[in-house]
Amino acid sequence: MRYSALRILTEGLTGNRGWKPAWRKAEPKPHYDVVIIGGGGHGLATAYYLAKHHGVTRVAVLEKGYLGSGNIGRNTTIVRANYGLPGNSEFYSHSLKLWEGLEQELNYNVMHSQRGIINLFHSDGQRDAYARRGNAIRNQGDDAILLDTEGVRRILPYLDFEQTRFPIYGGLYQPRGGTARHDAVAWGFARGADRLGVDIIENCEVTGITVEAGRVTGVATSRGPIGAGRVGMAVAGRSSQVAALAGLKVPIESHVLQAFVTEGLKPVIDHVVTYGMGHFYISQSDKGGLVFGGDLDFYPSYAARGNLPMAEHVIEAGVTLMPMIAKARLLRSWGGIMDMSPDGSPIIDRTPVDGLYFNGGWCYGGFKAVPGSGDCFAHLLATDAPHAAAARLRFDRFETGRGLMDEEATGSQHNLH
Amino acid sequence: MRIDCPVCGPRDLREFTPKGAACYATRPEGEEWSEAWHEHLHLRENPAGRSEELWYHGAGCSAWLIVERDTRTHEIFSVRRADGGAA
Amino acid sequence: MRVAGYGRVDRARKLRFRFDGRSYAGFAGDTLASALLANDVRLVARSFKYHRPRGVMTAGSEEPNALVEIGRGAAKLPNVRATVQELYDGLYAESQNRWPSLAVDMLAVNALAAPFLGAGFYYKTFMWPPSFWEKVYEPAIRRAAGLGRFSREADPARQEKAFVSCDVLVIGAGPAGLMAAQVAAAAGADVLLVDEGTAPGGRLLAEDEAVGGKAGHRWAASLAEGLAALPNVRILTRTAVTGAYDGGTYGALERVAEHVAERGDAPGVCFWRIDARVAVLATGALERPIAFPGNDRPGVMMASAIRSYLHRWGVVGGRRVALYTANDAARRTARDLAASGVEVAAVIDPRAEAPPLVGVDAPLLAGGRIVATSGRLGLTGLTVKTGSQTHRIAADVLALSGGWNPSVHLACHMGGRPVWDEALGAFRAPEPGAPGAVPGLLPAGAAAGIWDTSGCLASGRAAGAAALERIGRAATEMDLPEAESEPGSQTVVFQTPGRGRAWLDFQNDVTVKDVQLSAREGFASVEHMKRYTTQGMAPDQGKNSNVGALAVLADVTGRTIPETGTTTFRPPYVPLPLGAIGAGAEGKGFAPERFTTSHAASRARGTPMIEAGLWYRPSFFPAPGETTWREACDREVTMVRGAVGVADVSTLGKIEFHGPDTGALLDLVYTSRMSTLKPGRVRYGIMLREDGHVMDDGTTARLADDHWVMTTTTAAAGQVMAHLDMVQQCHAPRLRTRFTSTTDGWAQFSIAGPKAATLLDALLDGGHDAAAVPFMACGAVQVAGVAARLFRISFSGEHAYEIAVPARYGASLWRLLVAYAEGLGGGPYGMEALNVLRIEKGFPTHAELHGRTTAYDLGLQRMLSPKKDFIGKAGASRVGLLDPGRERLVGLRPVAAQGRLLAGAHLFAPGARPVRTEDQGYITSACYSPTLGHDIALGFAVAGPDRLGERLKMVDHLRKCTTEVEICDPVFLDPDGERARA
Amino acid sequence: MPDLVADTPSERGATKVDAASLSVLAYTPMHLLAPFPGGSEAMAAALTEAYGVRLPAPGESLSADGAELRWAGRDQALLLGPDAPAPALHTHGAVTDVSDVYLRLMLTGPSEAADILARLVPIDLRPLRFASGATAKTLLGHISAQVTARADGVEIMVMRSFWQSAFHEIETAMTRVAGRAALPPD
Repeated sequence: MRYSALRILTEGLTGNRGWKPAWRKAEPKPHYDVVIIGGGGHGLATAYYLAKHHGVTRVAVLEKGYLGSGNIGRNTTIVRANYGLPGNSEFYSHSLKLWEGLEQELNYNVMHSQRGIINLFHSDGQRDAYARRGNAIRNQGDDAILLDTEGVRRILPYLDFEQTRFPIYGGLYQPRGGTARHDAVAWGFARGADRLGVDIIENCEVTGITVEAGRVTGVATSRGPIGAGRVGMAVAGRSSQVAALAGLKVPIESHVLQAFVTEGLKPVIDHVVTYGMGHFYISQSDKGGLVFGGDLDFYPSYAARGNLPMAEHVIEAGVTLMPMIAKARLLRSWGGIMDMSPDGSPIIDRTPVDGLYFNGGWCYGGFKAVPGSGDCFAHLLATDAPHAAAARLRFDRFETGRGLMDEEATGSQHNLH
Repeated sequence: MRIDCPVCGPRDLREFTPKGAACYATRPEGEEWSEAWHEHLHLRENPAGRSEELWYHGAGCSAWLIVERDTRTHEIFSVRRADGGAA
Repeated sequence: MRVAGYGRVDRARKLRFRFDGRSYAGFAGDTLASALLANDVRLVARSFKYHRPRGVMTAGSEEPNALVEIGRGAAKLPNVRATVQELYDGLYAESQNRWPSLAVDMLAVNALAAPFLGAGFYYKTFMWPPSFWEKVYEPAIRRAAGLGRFSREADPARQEKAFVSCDVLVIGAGPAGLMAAQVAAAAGADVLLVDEGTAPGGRLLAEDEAVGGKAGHRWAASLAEGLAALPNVRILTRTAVTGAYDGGTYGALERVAEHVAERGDAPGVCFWRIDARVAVLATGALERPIAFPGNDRPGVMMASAIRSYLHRWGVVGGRRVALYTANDAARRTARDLAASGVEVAAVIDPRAEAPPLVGVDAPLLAGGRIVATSGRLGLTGLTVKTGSQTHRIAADVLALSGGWNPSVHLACHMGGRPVWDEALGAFRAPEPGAPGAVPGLLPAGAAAGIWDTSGCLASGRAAGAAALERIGRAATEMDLPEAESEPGSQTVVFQTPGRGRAWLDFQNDVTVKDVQLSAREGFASVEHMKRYTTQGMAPDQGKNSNVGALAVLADVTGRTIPETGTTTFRPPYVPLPLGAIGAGAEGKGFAPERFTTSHAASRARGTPMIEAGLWYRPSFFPAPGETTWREACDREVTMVRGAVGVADVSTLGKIEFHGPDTGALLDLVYTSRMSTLKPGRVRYGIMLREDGHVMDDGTTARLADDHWVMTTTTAAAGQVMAHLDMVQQCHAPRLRTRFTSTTDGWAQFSIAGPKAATLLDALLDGGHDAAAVPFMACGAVQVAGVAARLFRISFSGEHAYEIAVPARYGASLWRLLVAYAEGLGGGPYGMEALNVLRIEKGFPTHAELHGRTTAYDLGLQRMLSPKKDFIGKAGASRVGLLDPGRERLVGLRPVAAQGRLLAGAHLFAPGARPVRTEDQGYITSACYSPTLGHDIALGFAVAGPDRLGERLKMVDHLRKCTTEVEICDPVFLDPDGERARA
Repeated sequence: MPDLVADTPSERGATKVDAASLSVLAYTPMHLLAPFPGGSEAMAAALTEAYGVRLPAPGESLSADGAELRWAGRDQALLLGPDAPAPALHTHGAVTDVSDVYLRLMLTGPSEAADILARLVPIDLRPLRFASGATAKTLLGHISAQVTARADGVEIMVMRSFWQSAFHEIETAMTRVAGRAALPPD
C-alpha cells in the first residue's frame, strides 16, 4: 500500500481500518539465494538494495529479536559526511547522497533533516586539524564551511563564549549534515524490501553457519536450517559471536556507548553540535527532547547500559559548552553495543569462507552509514566485488598497515576511537 | 562499577582506565611483523561472558591490573596486579 | 477546596503564589498542586499532541499532566511537576505549551484532526516535494514541539554532586523501608535511608489508618526520629534514587532547596552517587488508571491521590466525587471522603458481583462502565452503562483505580525483566539473582507486590534481615507493630469498552485506538508499539500507562501479558536535571586549571594566555604600540634569533628515573638506544605506540649514573606516564628502576639566542662559563644560591639552554630572567614565537606527530634501532608503514614570496583538479617566517622527500586560497645546526 | 647577585566557612621512596635503622623521629620531614625529591571535612571509616589527589600546578555545605 496524504485522509474518514502491516511476517523457506544475518538498519538496507539494484529477491533477513532491535534504535540519529580520510570520505559521501531522497525512494518518511552539523574547535591546533578535514570533505565534493568564533556565535548564540573552560575558536560546519528518525529507517527499509519480495523473519536466531569444503551453504537457526547461496553478516555489536560460528576471529571489540534524551522542551537547538574538548554531541528532536551522547564507557561490554562516570563526563561537557541545558532534565539513558575496530572505521569485505561476507566494525558511524552500507554490501553480495565507495573498507588494512583509517589518530586500541 | 584494587581496595570506576583485552599485557615474541603480532594488536576473542582485561588504576595507586569480568553482566570475579606483585 | 479538620498543612502560615498571572494563597506544607486544587484551579496544563485540557492527576513525581514552568527569566525551570514542587512564598508558576492561554489554546484544533493524526501518521506523509521537509513541514512541527520553554540563558542556580557510602541502602521510607532500616540499624549496620517525599512515611502519610496504635504518619515520624538519632543511620528525604548501576552504585537526586524562596548558598539540587553493599527496594507502588472514553478531563484523578490530597493537605479537587474501580481497597477513597463530609456521587464498579458499599451513602453501580464524560475544561459528568441501562451522573471529580503497579523500575535497570504475576495482576521485580536483576537489591513491601500495611511491615523486616545476612551481620529479634492486614479483593481492569478515544499515555496522547492501529500495521511487538505510537516515551516514561498499554496490546493481538512482554526500564527513575549530573562543570569548572609559576607575571604584562591541555601558556608578550599578535610574534622571533629570549617550558612533562636498570627500560621504550648515554649528556628520542606509530618525542638527560630525567611533550605527559607504568609493570617488572613524575616540581625556562650564554654567565653562581657546556650536555648549577639543573638543548635552533629550579623559586627566577634578557636587548617570548622558531628549524610537534605518522614518515627511520627490541618495532615493520609512496614530512615554501601557506590545506599537482583522488598531501604547520621574509610550512606529501624541488599546488577550499609551492627540506634555517652548537 | 625568593602559597590561601577552615600547608621536604623489585625488605630495614619506622602498608601513614612515612601508591611511600634522606635508602630503591611536586592543603574539622570532601572525593572519609592516619590516593573532583586523615581534619595533597583549582573546588564545596546548614528547618 502506497503512503500519501490522500491515503491518510481516506483512512481517517473510514476509521483507519484499512491500514495493512508495514511488512509481512514471513516464514522461513528452505533455501535463499542470499541470507542476511541481522535485521537492523544495515541488514534491511542490504536486502532492499539487493532486490532494487541487483534484482536478487530470493533473500531472507534473519533477525534474532524484533526488527530494528539493535543499534538502529539506540543511537543519537546523526547523519553526516564529514570524514577526513580516504575510505571514509567516499563511503560516507555516497551514503549521504542516498539519504538525500530516501523518503521518496522508500515512500516512507524517515524525517531526514539536513539541519546542519557544527564541530567546534578550541585551539589553533584543532583548527588546523579541522581545516585539513574540511578541505578533505571539499575534495570529496561534499560541503564544509570553516567558521571562526563570530561565525559560530551567529549560528549558536546560546553557547558560552565567555566563561567556558576551553574557549570556542570556531567550528567546521556541514550544512548537509543533520539527523533522521532512527526507527523509521529500519521500518522504511523493511517495508521497501518486503514490497520487493524479501522475506523478513523476526525472532529467528542464527545458531550456526554451515560451511562445506570452504564454502558457505546455509545457516542453522532457532527456526530450523536455512540453505543459502551466499550469507552476509550485518550484526554489528555481535560480530565476534556470529563470525565465530564460521570459525572466524575478527578485529572487533564490543563496547557500550551511552546515549541520552531529555524531556521535551520548546526547540532551541536547531543544529547538531559537537564539542571538541571532551566527547559531546547534541541535537534537539522534533518532539523537543535534547538527544545527546559522548564517549564509550571504554570497557568491553554487551550490556546495553552504561555507568555514571561517563554519563557525568558527557553532561559536564554539555554544561560547560551550553550552560542553558543545565535546566533540562534527563529522561532516559541507554547504551548501544558498538563494534569497535582497531582504527575506528568499518569493514565491508569478503571472509576466508567462500560465499560468506562481513559487514561490521561500525564503531560510532553505523547509523549514518545505513543506506551506503546497504548499497555497498548488496553490491559485494551480488557481484563478489567491492563497490567503489567501499573498496577501502578491507580487513587486511590492519595486517599490512596500508590504508588505515584512524580518524581519531589514537592507534590500534579498539576503545580509543 | 567498583573494582577491588588489590592495592587500594574497592574503588569507583572513575579512578580506573580500561585498556582492553588482557593480551596487551603480554608482548608476542619477535621484532618483525607476524601473525602473532596481528593477533596481539587487532584480533579479539571479544567474549560475551567471562573475559580478562587490562586496566590501569591511574587515579589511585598506578597499578596495572588484570581484571576478570563478565562482559554481559559487568560482574567482576577477580582482580590481580599485572606485575605479579602482592597487595 | 479545603476540607475543614483535614490535612497537615500549617494554616497559620499563609503563602502567596502566582499561577498564569493570577495571585493565589496556600499554606506552608502545600505543594503547588494541592494549593491549586485548594483554590479550585482544575485546568493546569494542555496535552502534548491534541492540546487537550488537563488537570492534576496524581500526588507524586509520576504526575503526567500538571507540568508547569517555575520562576522567570534565566532561572525559569520548565516541566516542573506541580505535585512535587513545594509551595513557598512568592512562587511564580506558569502553564506551558499553550497559546495564547490555557483556557483558549489554538492548537486544540489538532484534536479535530485526530482521525488523521493517529499513531505514526507522519511516517506516511510530509514527503512531497522533497525539499519541503526542512523548509516547511519540520519548522511547523518544531513550532508545536516540546513542552516547557527553555531560556537560552545560563541557569543562575548552582547545583551540587556528592558521594556517600553505606552498608545498607534502604530506598523508600514507607512501612517496609522503615522496618528494613530499623532492623539493619539495630544490628549496627551503616544505614542510609532515602525517600522521595518530604518526610518519612510513604503511603502512611496519605491514609487514615493506624500503625502500632497510633496514626500511621505519627508512627512513621517517631520511628524515623529514633533512627535519625542513631550514629549509624543517615536519612535523606526529598531524595529519589534514580538509577541502579554496577557494583552497588546508585544515583539519587536530592531536592535540597527547590522548596525555599531564599536559597542562599545552598544548592538547588544534589546528585548523589551512592555506594551500597546491599540495598532494599521499598519504593512502593503506583496506582493504575483505567482506559475508557474521555478519561483525560481535568478532575479525573487517581483514587489514592485523592486520599493523599485529603489527608495530607486537606484538599479535595471538587464538590462531587465519583469513584471508578473494581478494587475493594480503593473504596477507602469513597469512605474517607464521605467521612470528611464531601459528597460521593457514585461508586462505579465494573464487577457484576461487586460487594455492597459499607459506610458510604452513595449509589453503587455494580457491573457499571463509564462510556463517556463531559465538561469542556473540567469534568462535569459521567455517562455510565450497567447492562442496558444508562446513568448520567453529575460529578466534578472522578477517582480511578485500576489496581497497582509495584515500582520495580530500579530492579530492572540492569536489563532484568519484571515478572507478570497473574494473581497479583501486576509485574513483580525479577527475583534477586535472576538474569539481569540488580545484584544485592532486595524488594520489599508494595514494591514486592504486598498491598496491606501489616504485610509490608513484615516484608520490610524480612528484607532488613536478608540485607544483614548479605553483609555478614545477624539480625536481632524485632516485633512488628499492629497494622491493617486485609488487602481486600480486586479484579484487574485495564480498560472498559466504549466509543470514543480512551487515553493510555496522557502525556503523549496515546489512545487505545493508537495501540490497536499499531498492531494492525504489524507493530505488534511491545518495543515496536512503543516506538510507533510513542507510548511511554513522555516525561513520566510510562509510569502511569505502560502496563495498561501492554494489556491493550495483549488484548488486540490475542496474547497474554507475559507473552506480549515489557519494554526496558532505563535510568533515571525521575527526570534528572543536567545541571545536577553536570554540577560544577559550568564555566571553568569543566576541567582543572594548571598554572605555571610565571603565570602571574605573564598576566601582569597583559599577555593573552592560551590553553595547552590543562595548562595555560603565554601566547605572546605585547609591546607598546603593537596592535596585532603578528607584530609581537615577529619581534619575539627576531629577538631570539638576534639577541636572547626567555620562555617558560615547565609544562613539558618531566619524569625522573632512578636505578641501575633505567637504561634498559628506556631502551625498551625509545626506538633508539638510550642506555649508552653518558652521565651529564642529553639525547633526543622518540617513542612509538605498539602499532608502530609515533607516540611522543622528547629529550632524556642522564643527570648521574643512575639518575635520569625524561621530558615529554606537554600534551602527551599523562599518556606517556601511563605507558611507562604499563611497560614496566607488564613487560619489565624485574628491572631495577623506578620513576615518578616531577613535572610540577621544577620550573624550567628556555634561554635562547646568541646572547644566551652571556645571560647565564651573569645569572649563575660561581663564575660559570655557560658557553663551555657542550651542546646536548646537562649538569647541576647554582643560581642565587639555589641548586638548579642546566640543560644545553635547543628547540629554536639557537644557542640555547634550559634551566630548572625547584618550583617554589620559579616565579622569582622568571622575573630575574626577564630582567636580564631585557638588559641584553631580549625579553620573554610566547607560544606563537616558539612555534615559528621550531617550524623554521623543521622540528615536529603534535601537529606532525599527530597519531597517524610513523618514524619513517617523519624522516626519523634512522632512529629505529635494528639492534634491539623496542615498543612498536614489529608494528612499524608492516609493509604498508614503510611504503615510499606514503605521505612523508617535507618543508614547503611559496614559489612567489608573497604566497600564503595555510595549515590544513591540501596539496595537488599543479595541473590537477583539487579532488580527493588527486590528493598529494597536506600542510600541518604554517607560519610567516620573519627570518626568511615569507611563509613557510611543514606538511606531508606523497613520497615527499624524494621530490625536493618539485612544485605543487596548495589548495584551501575553506579559506579560498590557492598557492603554488615548492617541496623543500623541512629545515629552513641553519641546516647543519651551527647556531645551536656554537 | 639578587636572591631567589621562595613562593609561599601557604601565606595566600586560607579560608573559613562556618566550622571548617581550609589552608595551604607550609613547605616540607618530601621524598618519594620506591624500592626496586625485591628491594622492599632492605629498604624497610634501612628505614628502621634511620628513622625507627617501617615501610607503610597501603593506606597507612606512620610517624617517627621528625619524619612521617606515608604510603603513596604501588610499592612506594613518601618520606616527609628530612631534608636529605638517609643515604642507605638510595641503595635499595629510587629516592626522588618531590618537595616541590606537591602542595598540601589542610581542611580542619574531622567530621566537617568528611562532609565537605564528600562533594569531591569518591571514597568514604568519615572518621569511622577513615580514621586519623589513614591515607588514600584518589580523586578530588577531576584532580588526582592523596588524602590523609589527621586528628583535626583531612590533608589533601595535589600536584603543585593544580593547587589553585583544588583550593577553589574545596572552597565551593564548603560554601554549599554551609548553605545547606543555613536553610530553614522543615
